[in-house]
Amino acid sequence: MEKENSKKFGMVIDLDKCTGCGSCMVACMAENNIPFREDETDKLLSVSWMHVYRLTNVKPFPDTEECYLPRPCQHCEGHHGHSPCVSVCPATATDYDMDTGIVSQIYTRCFGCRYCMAACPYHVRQFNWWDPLWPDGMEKSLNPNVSVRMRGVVEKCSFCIHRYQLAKDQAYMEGRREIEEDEYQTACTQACPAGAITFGDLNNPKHAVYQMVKPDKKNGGKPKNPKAFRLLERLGTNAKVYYLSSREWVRRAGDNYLKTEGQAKHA
Amino acid sequence: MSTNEKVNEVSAETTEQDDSAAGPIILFFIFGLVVSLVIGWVVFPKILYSRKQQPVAFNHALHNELVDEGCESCHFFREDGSYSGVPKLAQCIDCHEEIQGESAEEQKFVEEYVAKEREVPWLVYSRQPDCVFFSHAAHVKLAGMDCVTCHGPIGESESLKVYEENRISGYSRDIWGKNIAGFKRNTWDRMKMDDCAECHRKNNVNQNSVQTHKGGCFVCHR
Amino acid sequence: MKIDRRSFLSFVIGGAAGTALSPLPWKLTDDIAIWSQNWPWTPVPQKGEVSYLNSTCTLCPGGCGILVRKVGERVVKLEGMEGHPVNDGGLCTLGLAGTQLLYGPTRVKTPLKKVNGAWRKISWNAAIAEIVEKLSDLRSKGLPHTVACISGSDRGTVPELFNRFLTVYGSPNFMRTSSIQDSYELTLFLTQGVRAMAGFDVANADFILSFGSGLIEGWESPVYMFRAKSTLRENGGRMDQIEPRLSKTAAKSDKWIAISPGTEGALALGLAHVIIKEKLYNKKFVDTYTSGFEAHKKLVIDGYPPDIVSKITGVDTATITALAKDFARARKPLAICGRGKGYIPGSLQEFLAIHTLNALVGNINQTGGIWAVPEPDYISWPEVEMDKIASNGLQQERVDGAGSKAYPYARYLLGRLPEVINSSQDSPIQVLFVTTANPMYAMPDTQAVAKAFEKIPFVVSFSSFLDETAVNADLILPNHVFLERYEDVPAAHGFPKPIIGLARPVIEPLFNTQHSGDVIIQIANELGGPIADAFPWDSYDACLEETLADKWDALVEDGYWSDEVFSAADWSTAFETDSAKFEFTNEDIESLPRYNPLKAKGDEAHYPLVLIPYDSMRLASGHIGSPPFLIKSVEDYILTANDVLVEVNPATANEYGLKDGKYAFLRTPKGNARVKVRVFDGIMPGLVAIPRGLGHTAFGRFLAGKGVHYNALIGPVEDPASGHDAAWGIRAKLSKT
Amino acid sequence: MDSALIPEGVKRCPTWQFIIWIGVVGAVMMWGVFAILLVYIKGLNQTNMNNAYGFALWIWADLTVIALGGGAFFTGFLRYIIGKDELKHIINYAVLIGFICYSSALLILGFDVGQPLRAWFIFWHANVHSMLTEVAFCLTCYFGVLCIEYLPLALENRQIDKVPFFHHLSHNMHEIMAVFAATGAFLSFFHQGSLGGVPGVMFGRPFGFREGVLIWPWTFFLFTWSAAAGGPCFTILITKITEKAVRKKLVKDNVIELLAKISGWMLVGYMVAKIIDTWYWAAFTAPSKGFTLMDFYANNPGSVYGIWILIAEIGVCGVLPALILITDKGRKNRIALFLAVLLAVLGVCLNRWVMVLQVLAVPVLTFENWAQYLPSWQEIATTILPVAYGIIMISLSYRYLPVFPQERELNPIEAPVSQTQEQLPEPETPPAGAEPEPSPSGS
Amino acid sequence: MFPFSFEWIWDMGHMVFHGGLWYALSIMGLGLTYCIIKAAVDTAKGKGGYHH
Repeated sequence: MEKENSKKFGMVIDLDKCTGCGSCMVACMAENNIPFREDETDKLLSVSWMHVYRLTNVKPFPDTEECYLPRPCQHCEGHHGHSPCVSVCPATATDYDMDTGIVSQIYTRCFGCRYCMAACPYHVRQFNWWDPLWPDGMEKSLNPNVSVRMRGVVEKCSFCIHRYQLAKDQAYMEGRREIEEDEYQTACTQACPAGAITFGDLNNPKHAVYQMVKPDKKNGGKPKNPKAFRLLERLGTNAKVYYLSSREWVRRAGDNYLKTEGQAKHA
Repeated sequence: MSTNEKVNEVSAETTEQDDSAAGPIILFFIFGLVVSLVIGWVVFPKILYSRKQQPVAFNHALHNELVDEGCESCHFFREDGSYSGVPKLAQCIDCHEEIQGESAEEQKFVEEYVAKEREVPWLVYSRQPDCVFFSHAAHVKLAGMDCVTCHGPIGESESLKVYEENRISGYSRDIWGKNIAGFKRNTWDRMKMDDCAECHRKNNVNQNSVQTHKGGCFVCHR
Repeated sequence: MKIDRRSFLSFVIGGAAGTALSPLPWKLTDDIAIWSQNWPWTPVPQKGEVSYLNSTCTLCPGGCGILVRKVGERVVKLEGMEGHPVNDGGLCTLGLAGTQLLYGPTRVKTPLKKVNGAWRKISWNAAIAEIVEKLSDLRSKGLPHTVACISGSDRGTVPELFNRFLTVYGSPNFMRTSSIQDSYELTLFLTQGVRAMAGFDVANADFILSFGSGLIEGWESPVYMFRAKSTLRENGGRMDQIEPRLSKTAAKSDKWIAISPGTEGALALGLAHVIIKEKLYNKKFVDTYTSGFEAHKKLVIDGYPPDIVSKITGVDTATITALAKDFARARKPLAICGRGKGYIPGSLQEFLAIHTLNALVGNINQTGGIWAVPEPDYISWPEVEMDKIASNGLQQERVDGAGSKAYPYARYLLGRLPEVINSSQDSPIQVLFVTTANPMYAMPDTQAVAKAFEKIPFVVSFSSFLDETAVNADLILPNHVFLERYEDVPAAHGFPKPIIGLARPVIEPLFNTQHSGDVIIQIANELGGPIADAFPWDSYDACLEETLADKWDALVEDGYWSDEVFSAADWSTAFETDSAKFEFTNEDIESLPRYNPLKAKGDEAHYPLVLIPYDSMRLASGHIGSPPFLIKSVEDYILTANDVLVEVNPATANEYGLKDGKYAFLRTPKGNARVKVRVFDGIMPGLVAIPRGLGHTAFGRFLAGKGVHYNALIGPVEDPASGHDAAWGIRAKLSKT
Repeated sequence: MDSALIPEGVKRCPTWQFIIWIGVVGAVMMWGVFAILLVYIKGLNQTNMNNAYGFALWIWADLTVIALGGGAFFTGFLRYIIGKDELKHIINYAVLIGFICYSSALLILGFDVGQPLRAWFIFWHANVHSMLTEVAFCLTCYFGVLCIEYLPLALENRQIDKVPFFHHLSHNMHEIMAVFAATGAFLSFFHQGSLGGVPGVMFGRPFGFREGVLIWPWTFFLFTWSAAAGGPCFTILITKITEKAVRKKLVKDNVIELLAKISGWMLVGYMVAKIIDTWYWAAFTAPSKGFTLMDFYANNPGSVYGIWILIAEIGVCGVLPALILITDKGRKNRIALFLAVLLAVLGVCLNRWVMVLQVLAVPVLTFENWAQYLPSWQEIATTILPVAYGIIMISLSYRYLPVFPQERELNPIEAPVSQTQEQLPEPETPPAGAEPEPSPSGS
Repeated sequence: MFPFSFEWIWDMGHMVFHGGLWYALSIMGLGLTYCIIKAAVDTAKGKGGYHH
């Protein structure tokens, strides 16, 4: 299915560096015209493409440890693009692109059945329960490169696909067909003050993301780097967001294990 | 008439219906059919679209003769690969700081807009909705297509046609196409998603979708 | 032919068939669907030419370079400037949400005057005329010293213009809002004899020992600290966090050492005890470049052995010993202090104790150490010529007592102001200017502050936003926001090198606002005489360009100017004390009260718990209120609906019958509030932690009314050594509702 | 007043009583309509659904009414394809119940989506790989079949039947009903199954996910099977309730018992399959994803999703009714029969509840918690609406159409069909308590 | 739904799925049409009542 020179954009998030500061979330909101309401404390009603989770080792004081885990759309490949959400959409409003590996979401096609939300184990898909409204004048800060979603549709992180589109335009203008690694970076990657997020083409051995996790193509994209893991790898989602952590309990929190299973199952 | 009588016989036994013949019934059917067809095909399109005049009657043909680089003289690419679209007043001012010729429209343009530094509220026939990402660079710079393929021979027009706006959707009629049934003859007659997809399919451009094996969504959407 | 039921039915059926065969139903269905895709109330952002402009963020003292993305004439996004020495492309939550401040609904759109408690629009000329009249009046009465100014900073051209104005007008009462800057300045002054800013070369250290500093909660220059922390980790460096609560910084450290709040100084002395006793200190530095070591040695050896320190701090002796050894043996160990974001100054003795650890390991003015960065000196305006009234006014003692006999070393003591005003019959301040500060929110004991401000007859706010102070002012002269104005950003707090940033207008001012610099120049001109003469510039912009002189072009070009080759002074020349050495102790220090952990206010019997605040990067806690995106990013275990969650240890929760997620009453000697409880393993028993940055009463519906304001629950605790507020908490009681 | 519309040879309650009854139920329905309008105008924020519970009460109601409406297709299948001729005495009612269930399901789907104005995209832009697409197509088509099946009954109304065209139409449709029933059975098999496929294919949700054959997870077959088993039980249940309400025997016992027997054996088969499925899922499928059975049932607040659900579904509402229904004694005992069909119906409801809501409630990411949900009044009102609508449809159909072919035989009227019928107070669907006087024609 | 819609492809999935769909729809459509025409003819012929 994959073509010769197709790309597979993916992300590596170093949880040792991530400080949970929330810059990725806010950068994403500002870049992608995420609406906001007076009360956004019910996170299950709030739209935020990037969400930072707090993980804990569940030990009492003073052995408590915490880790912060930013979670964009995992852009699952599943097997041959069969991500959990794509195949369930009845109206073909979401799709897997073999050239980029990005799971698209077309808001104007979506009619809000929410099957994809039910299918996604990462909760990356969020519904527009309300009309997105901006206080008078604030709509001036909207980014014209990202369409504003209407009430009643599902939305999710797009890996800032508009930046890819714009980068390609620039390349075409300069007579190039291909773009460089640094020409297409997501807003969260760019904003992260700790430099915890790396973005690039997982098919390209020259790209940093490839070098950081060394995805094993023969083994469903599993990382060869022992510090790397993906969320819920055992479900077969074949996600394109990798996490790095030097802490065993953090890596183990990335997936479900039976009590009988050993400590180093993820490797 | 014999069949009618039989009907009457039966109905006379079982119902209190008025007597009537099948002929008139069919006539009524045809009458209803014709009226609704006329409404649907002729009246409805007239009601559906509002007709708007462009603020200034622009003469593409005339301008085309005077510029060196064809369409791109005014509808140009920016350095970052984005496309400027309809020219802003700043561009027009380069030549029209003062009235050049004797056209009344030009005079109106200079007095109403240039002098008052007001942008001209052009109505754009090819305006696509917000969800569409259309890369002029990919089509013109990379694929080397000409403007006519999508926009038609607008460069040769001497005046701007009436802008017809769909009262419900707000789209220009040119998106759906002049033909209310949605048929088209030329590549530029319609600008719906299927028209983009058709050309992409023919040229095997970005046929990356896992679902449809056709164009990936994020090629044209955002 | 009769039209009966049947023929009508036939007509209808024919009509239905015809309609189905016409485009009408199908086109309508499609168009209605398209309408739903383009609902007119869903905004469509206007397209336009994209441009990027360099500028500097002024929302906090961090001094990050920003790249402003514009589409046509709209500001669409703020991004970090790549290659900028401070933030190199990264940006914090507040900076990223900056466009919401520009376009947000809390802007003050025109000068406002309070008439009978209600705001009235007023013209700029009228507003300035009113101020001029008041000022002339006071001056003619010989009371120029009753005019004061509270400013968020005392560096850079705008604060200097305010300061200059006060000076030539005749008032010594220019006040800077207090922060750990004050404490570090004092510390450096007392031990090294320099008036300098503390810079921290975190990136090149290999062991950061942080005494509660929120390195990733917004301490000093937030993005620089984030980056430095990542570099530290990349280089294999270690960081230990000493803090009563598992803050994000603690969580991201290699080791979290929980400590009884307020006893950090004692721990530092305890560490010094082990280091000295084990002779692990840097002999070369201590022997050659320091003085007072023996006295200091005696102090820590006698007074702070690990077992005693353990009792004071709650940290066990093994940890103390091991920590001291690890610290001393590290190649580039660096001890830092100033809790959370560092917005509260803290105890001077604590700062001294912790700073002397750096001296023991000789990591002063070294790579990976603490640097004394010279204060910016690019402003060299001609001396002011004062008339007699001004000279007399300046002879008066400062109203906050800074520099007086009682507080000889402090430059500004804004924290004392409310008490001074409240304890006098008539307010010693008649006119107060407030610029880039929001004291009515940011100062402890909100009620006392409000009472004091109430007593000041005329308060002028220069705020761009309707913040708490502006709401309670008599006149608002709205400044442009940072995206609409020029301003120099003279330094990045905590950054180890001199750097000047330039904030610049990327957009025409949206509203009828004016640059505060211009307003001051105009007021000065209207007042005439020597005051006008001191302000010879046509406009603020002209003043700025002239001031920055040779740096101007670089600033406009790059957005910043930095001294790349700067390195802190060599040990042999670095210390400007009497001994020309680093002084562990000296007469001045000896004259100060001895180290003694400052107690939290309140009596233990009534208030069995201790309330401490904490900072979060997702909550702006300075003079800017959190814009909607920031509040949106706040975790649901901090804020739920309008209720703030306070953290307590499970043991404490058990003891007082508190349940996770349930309401409770929080009482302190200063106030009380209804809160929700979050049972949290990451906090010491006996404590209650509450986030800073909530409980706003101003800043509009996206912020006001959310959560509880920490400053309403606490009062200042005066540090006997410096006069600054050193409160780190207050005694509290938490009970079921 | 409306005596001309009432079928010959049967007695019905007086018009005023009927109008009051319809008025009361209609008021409940209007409450639901009001809630629907709110949802349409203001959006789905009127519900308590959230990003964790994208599917909630409505989808449960949807799956449930479709499963329970399964009586229509399965009875039709038995009657027309298998040739169980006795069932012609209950097929009308089964079709009516099916019609109500499916129209309700479509209505619910109509307001459950976020963008009702473009809900037709599901057809136009169909993604054939989606179970929901399959559901939508088959559901709509099968609803068409049900309309076709219900139409002849409606045309048999005394007055409509007088029109020769309608009379002939009704007759001709009856003639080829087997073709429609077969199509209906085919469609039903697929959409019941596809509804089962909805959770079954969600490989990101280990609680719902099942392995299977080709594109179909086991839940596909289990749903079809349970609908075939539970649907007729629902038909029996509603028939029994209707008989109680009108205090008349409407269907002969042998018909009911035949249907009950078949349901019983279907239920036995379903239970065997369900137990094997549950075992395989607990022993192999879930552990391969890192879950044990109790991970799905333990540690949730208030044990809302405790292991009791599984016990209730399989034991109390599965095996027990199956055992009652396959024994002669059980079927003959009126109380046991009633209890058995009621339990079987509850079992189906519970199964659908679990397969919609618990799938979403179980935390999959290790650092998430059980999601909780309580429906808003708007959701409850709109979910009650189909019940009210169903009662109205049954009341109208019962009053004006010859729904029960055996009614005349079982409830002979002495007096000739004339004015007297109108004067006699005749009980209608309202519960017994609402009856002004005992029915003279109870069996 | 139709071969001219964007999502349509001539593959197994579509042929089976839409094959089934159109098959069912045609049976329903044809059956209904048959009934209506036959009823019209019967009415015209004036057939008497049936009893079922």
